Amino acid sequence: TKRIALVLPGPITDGTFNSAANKGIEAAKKKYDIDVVVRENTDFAQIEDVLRSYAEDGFDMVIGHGFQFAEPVMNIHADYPKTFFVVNTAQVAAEPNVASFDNRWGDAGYLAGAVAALYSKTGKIGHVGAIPVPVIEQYNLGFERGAKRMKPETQVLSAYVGSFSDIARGAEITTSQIEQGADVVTSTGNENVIGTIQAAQKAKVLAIGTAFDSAAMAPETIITTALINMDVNIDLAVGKLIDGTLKPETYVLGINDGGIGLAPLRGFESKISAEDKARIDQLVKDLAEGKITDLP
Amino acid sequence: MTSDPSERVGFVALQAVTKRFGPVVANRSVDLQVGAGEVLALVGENGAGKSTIVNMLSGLFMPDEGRILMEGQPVRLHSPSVAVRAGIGTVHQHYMLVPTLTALDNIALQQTELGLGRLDRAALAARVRQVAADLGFSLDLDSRIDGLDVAQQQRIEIVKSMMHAVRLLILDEPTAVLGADDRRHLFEVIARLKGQGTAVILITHKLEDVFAIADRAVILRGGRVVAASRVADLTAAAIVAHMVGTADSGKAEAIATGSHRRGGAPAGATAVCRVRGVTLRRANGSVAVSGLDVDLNAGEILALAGVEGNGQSELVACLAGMSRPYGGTIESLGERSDGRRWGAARLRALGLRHVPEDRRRYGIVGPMSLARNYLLGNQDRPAFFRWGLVKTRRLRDAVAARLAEYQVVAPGPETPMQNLSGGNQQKTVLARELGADTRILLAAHPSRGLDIKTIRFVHSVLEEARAKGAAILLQSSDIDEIMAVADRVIVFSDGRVFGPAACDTLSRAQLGSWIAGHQEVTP
Amino acid sequence: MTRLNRPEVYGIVFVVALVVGAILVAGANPFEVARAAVQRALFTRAGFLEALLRTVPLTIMGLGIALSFRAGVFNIGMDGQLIAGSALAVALAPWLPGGAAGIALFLALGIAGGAAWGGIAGLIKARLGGNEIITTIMLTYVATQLLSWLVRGPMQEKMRIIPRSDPIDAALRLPVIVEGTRIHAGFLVAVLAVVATAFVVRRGRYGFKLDVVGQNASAAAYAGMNPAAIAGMVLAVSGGFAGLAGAVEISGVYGRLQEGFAPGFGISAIAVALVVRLNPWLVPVSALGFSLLYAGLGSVAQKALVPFPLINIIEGAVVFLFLAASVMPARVPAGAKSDG
Amino acid sequence: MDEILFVSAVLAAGIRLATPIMLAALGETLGQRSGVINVGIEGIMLVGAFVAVLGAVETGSPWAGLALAMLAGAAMGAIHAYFSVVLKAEQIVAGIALLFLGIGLSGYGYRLTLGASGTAAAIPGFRPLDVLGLAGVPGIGPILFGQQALVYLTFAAAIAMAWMFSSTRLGVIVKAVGEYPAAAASAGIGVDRVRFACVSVGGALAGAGGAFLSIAHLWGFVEGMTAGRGFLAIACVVLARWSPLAAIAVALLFGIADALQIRVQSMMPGVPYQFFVIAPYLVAIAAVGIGSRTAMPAALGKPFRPGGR
Ligand SMILES: Nc1ncnc2c1ncn2[C@@H]1O[C@H](COP(=O)(O)OP(=O)(O)OP(=O)(O)O)[C@@H](O)[C@H]1O
Ligand SMILES: Nc1ncnc2c1ncn2[C@@H]1O[C@H](COP(=O)(O)OP(=O)(O)OP(=O)(O)O)[C@@H](O)[C@H]1O
Ligand SMILES: [Mg+2]
Ligand SMILES: [Mg+2]
Repeated sequence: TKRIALVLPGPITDGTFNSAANKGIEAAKKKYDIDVVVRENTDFAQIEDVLRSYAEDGFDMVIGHGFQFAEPVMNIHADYPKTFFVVNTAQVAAEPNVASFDNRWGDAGYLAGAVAALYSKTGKIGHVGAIPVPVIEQYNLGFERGAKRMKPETQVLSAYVGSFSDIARGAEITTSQIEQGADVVTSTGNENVIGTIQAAQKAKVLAIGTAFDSAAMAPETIITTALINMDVNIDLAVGKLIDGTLKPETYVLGINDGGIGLAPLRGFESKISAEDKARIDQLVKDLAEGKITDLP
Repeated sequence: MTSDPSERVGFVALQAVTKRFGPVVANRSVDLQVGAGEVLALVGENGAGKSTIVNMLSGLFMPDEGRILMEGQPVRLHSPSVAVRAGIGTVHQHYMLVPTLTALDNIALQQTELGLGRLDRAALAARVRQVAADLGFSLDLDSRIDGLDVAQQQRIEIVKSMMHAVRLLILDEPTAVLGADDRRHLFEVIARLKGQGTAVILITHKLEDVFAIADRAVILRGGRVVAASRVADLTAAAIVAHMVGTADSGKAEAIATGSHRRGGAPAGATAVCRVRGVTLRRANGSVAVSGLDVDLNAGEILALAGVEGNGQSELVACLAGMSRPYGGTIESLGERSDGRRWGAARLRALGLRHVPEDRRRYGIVGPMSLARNYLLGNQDRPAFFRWGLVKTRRLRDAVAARLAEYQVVAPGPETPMQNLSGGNQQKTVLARELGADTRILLAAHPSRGLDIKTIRFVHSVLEEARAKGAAILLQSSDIDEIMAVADRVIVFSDGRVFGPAACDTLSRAQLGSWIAGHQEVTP
Repeated sequence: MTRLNRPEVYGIVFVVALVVGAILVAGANPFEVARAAVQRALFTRAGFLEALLRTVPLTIMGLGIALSFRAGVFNIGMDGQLIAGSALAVALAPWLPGGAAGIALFLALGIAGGAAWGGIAGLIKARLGGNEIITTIMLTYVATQLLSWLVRGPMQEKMRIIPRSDPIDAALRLPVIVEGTRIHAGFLVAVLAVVATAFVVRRGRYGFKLDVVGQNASAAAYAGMNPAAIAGMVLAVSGGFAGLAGAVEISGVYGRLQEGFAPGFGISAIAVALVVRLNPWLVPVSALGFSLLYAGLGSVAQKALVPFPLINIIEGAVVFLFLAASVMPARVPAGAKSDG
Repeated sequence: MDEILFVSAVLAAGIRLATPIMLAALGETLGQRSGVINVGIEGIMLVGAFVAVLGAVETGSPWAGLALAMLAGAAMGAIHAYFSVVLKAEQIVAGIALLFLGIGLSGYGYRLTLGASGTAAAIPGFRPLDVLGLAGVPGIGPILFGQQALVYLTFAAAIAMAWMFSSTRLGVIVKAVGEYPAAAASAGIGVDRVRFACVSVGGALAGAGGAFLSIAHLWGFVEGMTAGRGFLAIACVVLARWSPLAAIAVALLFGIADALQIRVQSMMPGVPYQFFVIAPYLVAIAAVGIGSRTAMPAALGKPFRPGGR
């Protein structure tokens, strides 16, 4: 039995970032013979102590979920050679026991932007980020490029909440983008994402989910979701640990690894022309084949 | 209580009441009673336990031992509302009025029968005016309390306590803050109440109050009743003898009458403080005094008299460096009021001392020890500090010596100031401010709240300071005190200034009419 | 007094029942939870060292709170002052010499930055009478956002990937003083700060002035002090303590500027100082107590013995228990004593 | 964009953003006027937000959710009152403890109930009203006629509280208790009882503030969703100098400044967004600077001990 600790910066109920990691570990629990502990709401100041205490407790693998875990892991990993440290959504690696997993957030944003541009009637689309952490900035960039690829004249609005959890302000920022003419919106972060979806729902405009397939939350509103399968990272990391193939390197998961993806357009296929629908399918294919050159 | 000659059955009675505060026994097996239509004076030295009795009767404290009877029935006055409902009205010396509310709202506070809902202020005001008229008062009900002078506040307190059928009215040192007119007026009210069958307990340090209005007197010493007698059977000397516990009737006589020594105002006196064309404004912006010219001379006591609220407080605060005059200039100890360095700290460094009018507000820090209170105003004096740190032992020794000199009743320099009785707090302030190196002393009501023996002592200290060349400004509303110790007097009355005049040449009647605002003696 | 119907007892019973009930609902064993917390905090080296490490900033900040609260000035914004001090120190770090002098200057810059940030509120209070509760809360929000900008803008590391600054020079790092731990020389800084503050508060002229202003501002004016200036100044002083704590954390622990490295310390510091009634000698004890609490709760979280929010409940409950315990000795038979 | 529509949108959004702060600030005003500071209203708001959602889902009625949220808020207020009024413990520390307790209780409660299922339950939340059918009028329609019922109730509550302070004996009592409790006590008023009641009712209002967030402005609960609004409410109370109507105005100012920065932010993508986020806070600091000395209740934060002065 391997013992695995998953260290999260937020609560597992946030509906996005942290929930995703929790979902991944739950999935892994069912597949493998592992003992799992999930530590929530880890403040920056506590990270190092938390990592150390799991390592000292003899955990086989400690997963830090978020780029902020990278540095503390690098600081301490040498002291605990028996523990494998994995940083999720970051790109660091070190011999012998640090690996990282990341998703191609930019690609996800690219897909979202492309879809949004095609569904927009006003030619204006919006992205509401929580705080510009690296992955969110990547997504933001991809969103703009993807949109321009489909319709170069598309106007992309972008704004930040200043908080991962301020759902009310997230909703208001979204509302303001809608007032400015945006008719397809998306957002990244934690709880604030829920605010965006609700605002879109109330204003009866369209939204694109991120990370989780969130169609069920607002089936009339959510066209599709730019999937960022952070749960896959975790599942993968655990699997590699169990079969001994985990190496101290960075795994960046794109569409072909199931790291990102585009959820089905449930019920929304009919809202665009067959031609546009085909462009989306083609885009996904191009992405998988590595034919797109302006990815962030 | 066998020494009580009164045959009346007490309306309210304390039986063998003892109250302790930790090691301090504030009241020790006290027996006393007061009958309907009777005025009982409660006298005793500072810390004798008078206020403690008041507090028990008004429901603030419960006795530790003994019991309180009303009409012969034991009662438990465990909260102020119970006392109010029982018909006991109290005018505490420190008025229980909310400064930021209007007079009317302060009265409404106590009117439980009005419920919690909409306050019909017009109806209440009519009722209040009725009560006030019965007492012979006219009141300003719509002003905030913090804009009223003490006499007005006292009237509001009395009216407030009379809004319900009051059968016992307690007044704790009501005359300490009143001028002569207001005092006379208060006594008329008490007489009227007495005529209506109200029992009254009056606490006072002024023996003339006892003789003017009381039927009986109970004298406390060290928490015990040492005498209870009809006033008609007492003399001032006898009261003092009981109070201070001396058998020496000559000494008691001396304390009771005081001695008149005047020695200041040497010819060609040097002015240490010159006030020129000074205009003063009250906190609310109105002009209190304008164009004042006066000198404070070394070796002289200048009395500042007048009904409260005529600018005396503003002048003292200004002379103390706590503010600058609105117009004109002051030159004091070489500093000018329009100079950059003008301020309390600088003047204190130059030898100014100040006994403040409102002791609780300015003079003390209640929770701090007596020793630290002694540092107040002395915080920049090198004597008590080394490298910014207090020389603790030196301070403690100095304070212990001063407290002994002033006979402050306190366990020691580490006692919190707020544990002292009011009079002893005042003594502590005096001990602090009346130092040897004083060049100007601003003494605002220095004897307020003090027992008669201590007042004599304070007067002698003032005279000593004068002899050493201090210039003393004595703010007082007590004509006797002024006549007893001051060399010159200046009177503020309704924006006008009378004097300064030498006390030798001034009659009491003339002084009284100045205070009342008349130039000439009214026949 | 050993009567059991005292109100404190009801309070304690209520709080304990709440927590135990919540733990039982979660299907966990309250004793196991308690054991996990106590064991890690008190009986494991790592747990105790972790607590000790956190004690350093909490002590320094608690002292700053003690000073300002003694003067009746409610500095709620230490978190912002800490950020300002840290940011200033890190921003100017490249120009500092190495070695002891450099470290001293680094810490001094932390103090200066914190003092300046607190001083804004101080100036508004002294000059305009503006209430410090508002200004310090607001300035904290402002500092937080400015930090967010700094680590993504002008002060971001050279790679420009992660929102944080480049590390400060190794020569500016506080040395570890206990081999094999992370206990660094900031510990000595804290000890020094305690001694100095305690002397100032208990015996110093400045401490006396603060007390007078806090307990009776009118008396302070009467005595020749300038209460407004003193109140304004103490905001800068306590801001300096916050800045010092920030600089010590960076120089001693993190080595660079980033977001969220002292989460909620400003609020914790208030509790730390108030629980011991603003007595500087006891501030480190209280800070250690709170740090042990965090370490213990951290262990409960680490073991995931209960759902996470339950840990917040326990945290609140323990603070309530501290409080109930702190009022117990103060309560004596009614009327026997006033506030003294 | 058309200026009128822009202004109208900003104002409407400002009101939405301000309402939870207004409610919490009203509650805090009541408590502070009686002499008790409660820095834990953030925790109360969270509990209110959670209970409102739970109540609405369980009963199917947002009004029931609101009522339950207010009840829960009152209970939280009572805990604070017990420690700070009855036990006379440090009010600020008790508030901090209450904050943690509220964060924990709301999060834990959520996980035990609605959060357990993992999927969002359908929440019967409040919808904006259409008063007199005028909500659609361009410009003023959305502001005056198209708000949530709770918004109108909030203004009504503020007016009622202002009336209570100015015109009722209850108001006189509360002010006296916060200003000079010894005087109130000697007038026969149970100081501690009044304070207990004010803090509890204040808690109920803060609970309603939380409910607005979770069942009116948004539909749903997430942990920590108040995001510092409780602390803003405290700042509003102080800035408004303890007047309920001014507290409403100040909270509104905050909300409008926030709504404005949100909009300007996406218009000026070149400027770092943080500079916009701080705008409302800078407004508040400037307002403090302009506003002069405070009118703080003299006994604020000081426990009342009868007999001691
Ligand atoms: N609440 C209290 N706690 C402790 N000691 C007290 C308290 N109230 C009074 N005392 C002490 O009891 C004694 C009597 O005080 P009391 O206030 O009754 O004196 P008093 O006769 O009113 O004096 P004064 O003329 O100075 O006002 C004093 O020694 C005082 O210090
Ligand atoms: N040791 C003490 N601890 C707490 N409170 C005390 C102590 N001693 C006195 N007090 C309180 O302070 C009051 C001071 O009594 P004081 O005699 O000053 O009242 P007063 O006669 O109305 O005022 P004053 O004579 O000062 O003008 C006491 O009545 C008591 O309530
Ligand atoms: Mg007395
Ligand atoms: Mg007295």
